[in-house]
Amino acid sequence: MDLMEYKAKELYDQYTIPTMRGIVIDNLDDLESKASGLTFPVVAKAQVQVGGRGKAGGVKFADNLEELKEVSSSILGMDIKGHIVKKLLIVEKLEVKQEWYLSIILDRLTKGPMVIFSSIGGMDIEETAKTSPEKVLKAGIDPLLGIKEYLPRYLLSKSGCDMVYFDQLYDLLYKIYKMFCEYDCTLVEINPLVISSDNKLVALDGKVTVDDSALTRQPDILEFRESLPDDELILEARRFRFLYIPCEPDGDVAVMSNGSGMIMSCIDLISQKGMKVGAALDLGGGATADRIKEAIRIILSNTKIQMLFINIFGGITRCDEVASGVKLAVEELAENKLILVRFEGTNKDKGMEILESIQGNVVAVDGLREGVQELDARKGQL
Amino acid sequence: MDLMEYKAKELYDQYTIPTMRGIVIDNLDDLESKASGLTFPVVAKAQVQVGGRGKAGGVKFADNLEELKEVSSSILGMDIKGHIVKKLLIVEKLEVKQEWYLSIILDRLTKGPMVIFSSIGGMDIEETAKTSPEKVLKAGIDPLLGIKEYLPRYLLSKSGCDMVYFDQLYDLLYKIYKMFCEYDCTLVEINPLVISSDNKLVALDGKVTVDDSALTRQPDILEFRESLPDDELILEARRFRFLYIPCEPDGDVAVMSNGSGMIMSCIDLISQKGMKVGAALDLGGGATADRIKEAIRIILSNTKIQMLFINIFGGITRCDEVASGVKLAVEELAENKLILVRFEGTNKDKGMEILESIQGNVVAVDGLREGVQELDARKGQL
Amino acid sequence: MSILIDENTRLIVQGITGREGTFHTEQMLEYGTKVVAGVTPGKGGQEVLGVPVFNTVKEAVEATDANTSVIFVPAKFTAPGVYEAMDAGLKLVLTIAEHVPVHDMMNVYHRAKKMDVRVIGPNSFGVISPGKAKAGFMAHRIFSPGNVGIMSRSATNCYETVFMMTNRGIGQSTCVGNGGDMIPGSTFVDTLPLFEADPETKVIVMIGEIGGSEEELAAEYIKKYVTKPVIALIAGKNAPKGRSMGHAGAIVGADGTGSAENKEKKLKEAGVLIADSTQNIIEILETIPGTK
Amino acid sequence: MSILIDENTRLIVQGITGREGTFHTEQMLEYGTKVVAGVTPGKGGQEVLGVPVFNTVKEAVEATDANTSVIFVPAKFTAPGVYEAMDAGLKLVLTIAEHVPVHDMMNVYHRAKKMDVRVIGPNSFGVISPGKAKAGFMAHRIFSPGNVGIMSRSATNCYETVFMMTNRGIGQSTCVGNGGDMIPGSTFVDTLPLFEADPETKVIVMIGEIGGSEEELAAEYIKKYVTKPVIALIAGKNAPKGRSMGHAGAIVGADGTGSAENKEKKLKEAGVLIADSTQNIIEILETIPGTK
Repeated sequence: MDLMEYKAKELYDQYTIPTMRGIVIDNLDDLESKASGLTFPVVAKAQVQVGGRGKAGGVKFADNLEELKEVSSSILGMDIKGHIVKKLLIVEKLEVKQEWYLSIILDRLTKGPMVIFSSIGGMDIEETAKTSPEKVLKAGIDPLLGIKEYLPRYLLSKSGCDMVYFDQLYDLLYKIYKMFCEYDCTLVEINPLVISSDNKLVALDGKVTVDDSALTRQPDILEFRESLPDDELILEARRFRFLYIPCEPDGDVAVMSNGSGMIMSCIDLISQKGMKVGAALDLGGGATADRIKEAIRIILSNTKIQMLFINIFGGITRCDEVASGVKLAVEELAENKLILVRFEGTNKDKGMEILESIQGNVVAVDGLREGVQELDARKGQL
Repeated sequence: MDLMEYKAKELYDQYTIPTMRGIVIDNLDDLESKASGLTFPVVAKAQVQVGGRGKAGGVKFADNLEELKEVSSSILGMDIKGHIVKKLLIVEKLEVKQEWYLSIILDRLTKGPMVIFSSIGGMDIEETAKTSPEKVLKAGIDPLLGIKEYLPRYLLSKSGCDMVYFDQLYDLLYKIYKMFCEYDCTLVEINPLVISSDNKLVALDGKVTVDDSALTRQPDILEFRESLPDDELILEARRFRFLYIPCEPDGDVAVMSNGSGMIMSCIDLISQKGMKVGAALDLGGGATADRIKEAIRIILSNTKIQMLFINIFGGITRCDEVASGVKLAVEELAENKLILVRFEGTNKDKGMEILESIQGNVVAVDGLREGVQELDARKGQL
Repeated sequence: MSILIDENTRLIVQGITGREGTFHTEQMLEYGTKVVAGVTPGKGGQEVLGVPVFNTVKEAVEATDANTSVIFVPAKFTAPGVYEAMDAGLKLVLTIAEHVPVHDMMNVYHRAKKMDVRVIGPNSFGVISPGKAKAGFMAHRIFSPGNVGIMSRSATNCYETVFMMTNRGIGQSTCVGNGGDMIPGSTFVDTLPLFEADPETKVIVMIGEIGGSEEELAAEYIKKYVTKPVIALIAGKNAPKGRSMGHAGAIVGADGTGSAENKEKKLKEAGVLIADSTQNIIEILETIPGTK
Repeated sequence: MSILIDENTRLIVQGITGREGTFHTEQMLEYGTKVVAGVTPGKGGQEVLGVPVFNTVKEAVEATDANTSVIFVPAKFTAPGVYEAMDAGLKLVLTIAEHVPVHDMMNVYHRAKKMDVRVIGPNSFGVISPGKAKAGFMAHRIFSPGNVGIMSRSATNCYETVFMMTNRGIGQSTCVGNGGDMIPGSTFVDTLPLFEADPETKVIVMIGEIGGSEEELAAEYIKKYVTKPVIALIAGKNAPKGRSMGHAGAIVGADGTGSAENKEKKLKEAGVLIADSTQNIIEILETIPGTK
């Protein structure tokens, strides 16, 4: 999961990575007291989990408290691409001599951490890689070895930067790599990494991504995630250990299955027919009747959805359980949306019997492609 | 270098490895005040760098202060195999349920740390390995991985020990391995590792060997070494960065060379002829006249030595420097011991000229085997 | 023959006394797999379904000459379990758990490569050589012996494919679950040489998906070294961009890396037959003579 | 041919701007060795004897296609230097320094094995293939081209042997200084396969000494795989027991492990010809037809 800038800054501070002094506010009442320790000018930055906040007016400067109040009130509550600004990070402005780029990513190709460094910072690194590929240095880190001092030396020397920054860069790399490992990060990015007028390296912005699978051992990141405004259905699904995936905003077909590979296959086949999938739900393991019922309830509470394709395949899945779940859902919800069910597994015949007994818009199909053909045949009929 | 037990105990205490409470004294005046915190009975152990102190009367028990004074005065100053007891370690006596053996060695075969564990402790592990090989467990540690919890589990389980000690053994292994790495040890041995009557693992004796090459980064061990009574000639040689090696106590031939391989070859050839080498000196690199002179002075101050074989071989050694060094030594020392010189290198002719000019018992030989033959021919002539 | 596991496999189940471990041990035994030992710390000396349980993998190996381990423990104990198995000298270790932290697998991956150990998974159903042995939790009834080798990032897509194959009389030499994680212990390029060398395997089916570069690397390898026909499916063409599809590995970068288009392009260039659905895999298989 | 280094060696000198580094670079260049780059942090951009100096090994490799490195830095910087060379992709790294802490070499050894890097030394004179190239500090004038391969734990015993060989008209294919430390990067068993495979090498001379088990392991290997005649000398038969002979590796345990007797016994059983002195090596060499 991606951390917001203010949370990344919190981690940087924890690892004594040099950043600008700053405060976080979520309402204007706090502003004056919290800002009392800051030296103006400052910059106020909207905290949202979406890019392009600058262009949207979410980043503004202030030379004094009055101006700060003004810009803060204009940014807090602002809607940036559908994300409401609930938090504002206010940091002291810095006299900048030069902007670099520095990140550590978990590289899928080498299957290890990789440092990316550029003496051109402040812009999209992908852009720099296209326009000036020789300016983007990449160097793998062997996780069994960690950061050795020849790494920062190589980065500075190869990119023609002044070796005078060696100690600072080594220290910085050491710290962000430590954080990368200890916080189960897949990305720690400092862009720009700036040189201040007094020749100090300072992290002026921070982007951190933490591995979702590791959140159980990262309690403070888990807490941060809980605090985030997220799609209500995602949260609701998470409570049942389902994965709810929003797809096309105007899609009217939903897919439910017990494995992400199968979900992708379903979406592909449905899309091939020109239909649009609006949401998908991965049940994970343990498809009991109760869980099936809850899953159907959650996905159908997306009002755009008109047709639901349930596709469950697994040698140890009991089809009668699945069918009973569908029956429970249809009876409780009393909605007339179309539910197509395809399953393979133990007790398939018994499951089919149960499906046939349901009073509602439920259709049993045999096979994945057959199911999609049926969806295609029925689209627009509701 | 081998640490004495009291120094090993100091390290154990530093790593919170459980040991018995104790004190170290080097004179009887301190005894009463230092012993005031101890609970009797106690055991007093002579601190010497030689085995077999128990049989020699260097380990004694005391039930009260009076007895302690008595045994302390009998042990301090005692001569154990030529080693005078200068320090006494006094520790509280422990009610022992069982004795185990535990060590980490740097194993030359696997070229990594190896744990040795036995449920039979308190005796020579080599002996146990002979009599009950199945009771001695060995398990390598990959230095890139360190101690994992399956290691102590394996040791206990495989040797049929009670798993109730798992946590304590894991903790202990973790600590001694940390010490092994941080103190550049080639051996950390706890024998016996005992189980007290209240089921605690306690290190009752400690043997630690530290890599000589690492002493420059182990200042406290270096300081300990400086404090040791050692052969005067070894210390004197060390000041000039020479290595002085005492060999046969009654040997009358000395060998000096600029490499340990060559020294071993010389000793082998001389021994083949039935002569006995009393000492050897490795000059290391940089054979200047001054250093050669000092080396000759040091080795000839061993009064048993009657003949010195100087054998210097190296393409970049200047033979005239070597010869000048010999000349200086002979003139200054004015001893009439035989000095045989063999060298190969630059300016050999010039060197030979200088050797010929020396007024003294100096003979030049051409070749290693020739030198040894010459020694053989002249033995008993002095 | 077959690859990775067969009648000579002597399997350890790490976590054998757990609910999942016991259940699947029963399944594996029923299938004829030689499960020779189980490992659960603190349960050494017990038996599960007649299989002796040890406190450590090393003891299990010493006592039973086991050569393979399958790890049925929760995600957070998976990496320590793999380390223990590797350190006990095993050269094939299968991991099953979902949601193993990617840093754990990164460290396991690098260590395994350097110790010459093959790790399969995590987030994998395991490996099955139909009619010979299975190590994992796959529903073995749908599999049948034959000459098609399958390797898959997705369990469900593999099941679906195998189900249809078996229904049409086409069997499998070995099915390998590479798993859906971002850093799997083994990827297609690790498995391809085995299938290429296996005389029993005539056709190779590769079930990939969006995200990562495993299919691109496989394409390069196939171009150079693989002489057998290869059929590939890339799932997730229409998955929403930038969103993880549950498989941590199935995510397309903002810059388009890991897209199905690129993968299919590279595979086509390597002479691989592209299937557009699991059913299409079977249709293509039926056009290849000698497939059975 | 020859082993490890030859006219195709493109050598980096780590620590080239130091006193030793510069002196021996001059010697190596004079011998005809292709020293293509030097590395000294902070001295990048300079030149030493016409050789370009870089700040890091990686830059040196990128700029010059170097394939080997020899490290002339003090003991405490030796391990970091090896790590840097390995990480820059070099597969042959020679270390010279004496008194490198044994824990440093232990870590280097394990890492190098796992990265498939050959480390020679420390406490070694390096490697020379007479007439082709030298990497190290050996006095090259005493060497001469020929067909005897030498590997030695001791520099001085090797020099003495080579000196006498050259005087008697017997040359060397390659001489490898394994070094006298307790944990050398490469041991006899690592070098034996290369000599066995080298068509130019007709006879192998192994100069061992007391301590450790390298000679015993070599004996096992020779018995199984080596067809060429091997002559061995074990120095230190009469060295005082339990005392380090300067070579940290040359020490006999209290239990007799590492004794010359055991080594000679094992080597004899493997068909190795035992020399009792350096001069005896030459005497034996002269009995082997075709030695030159």
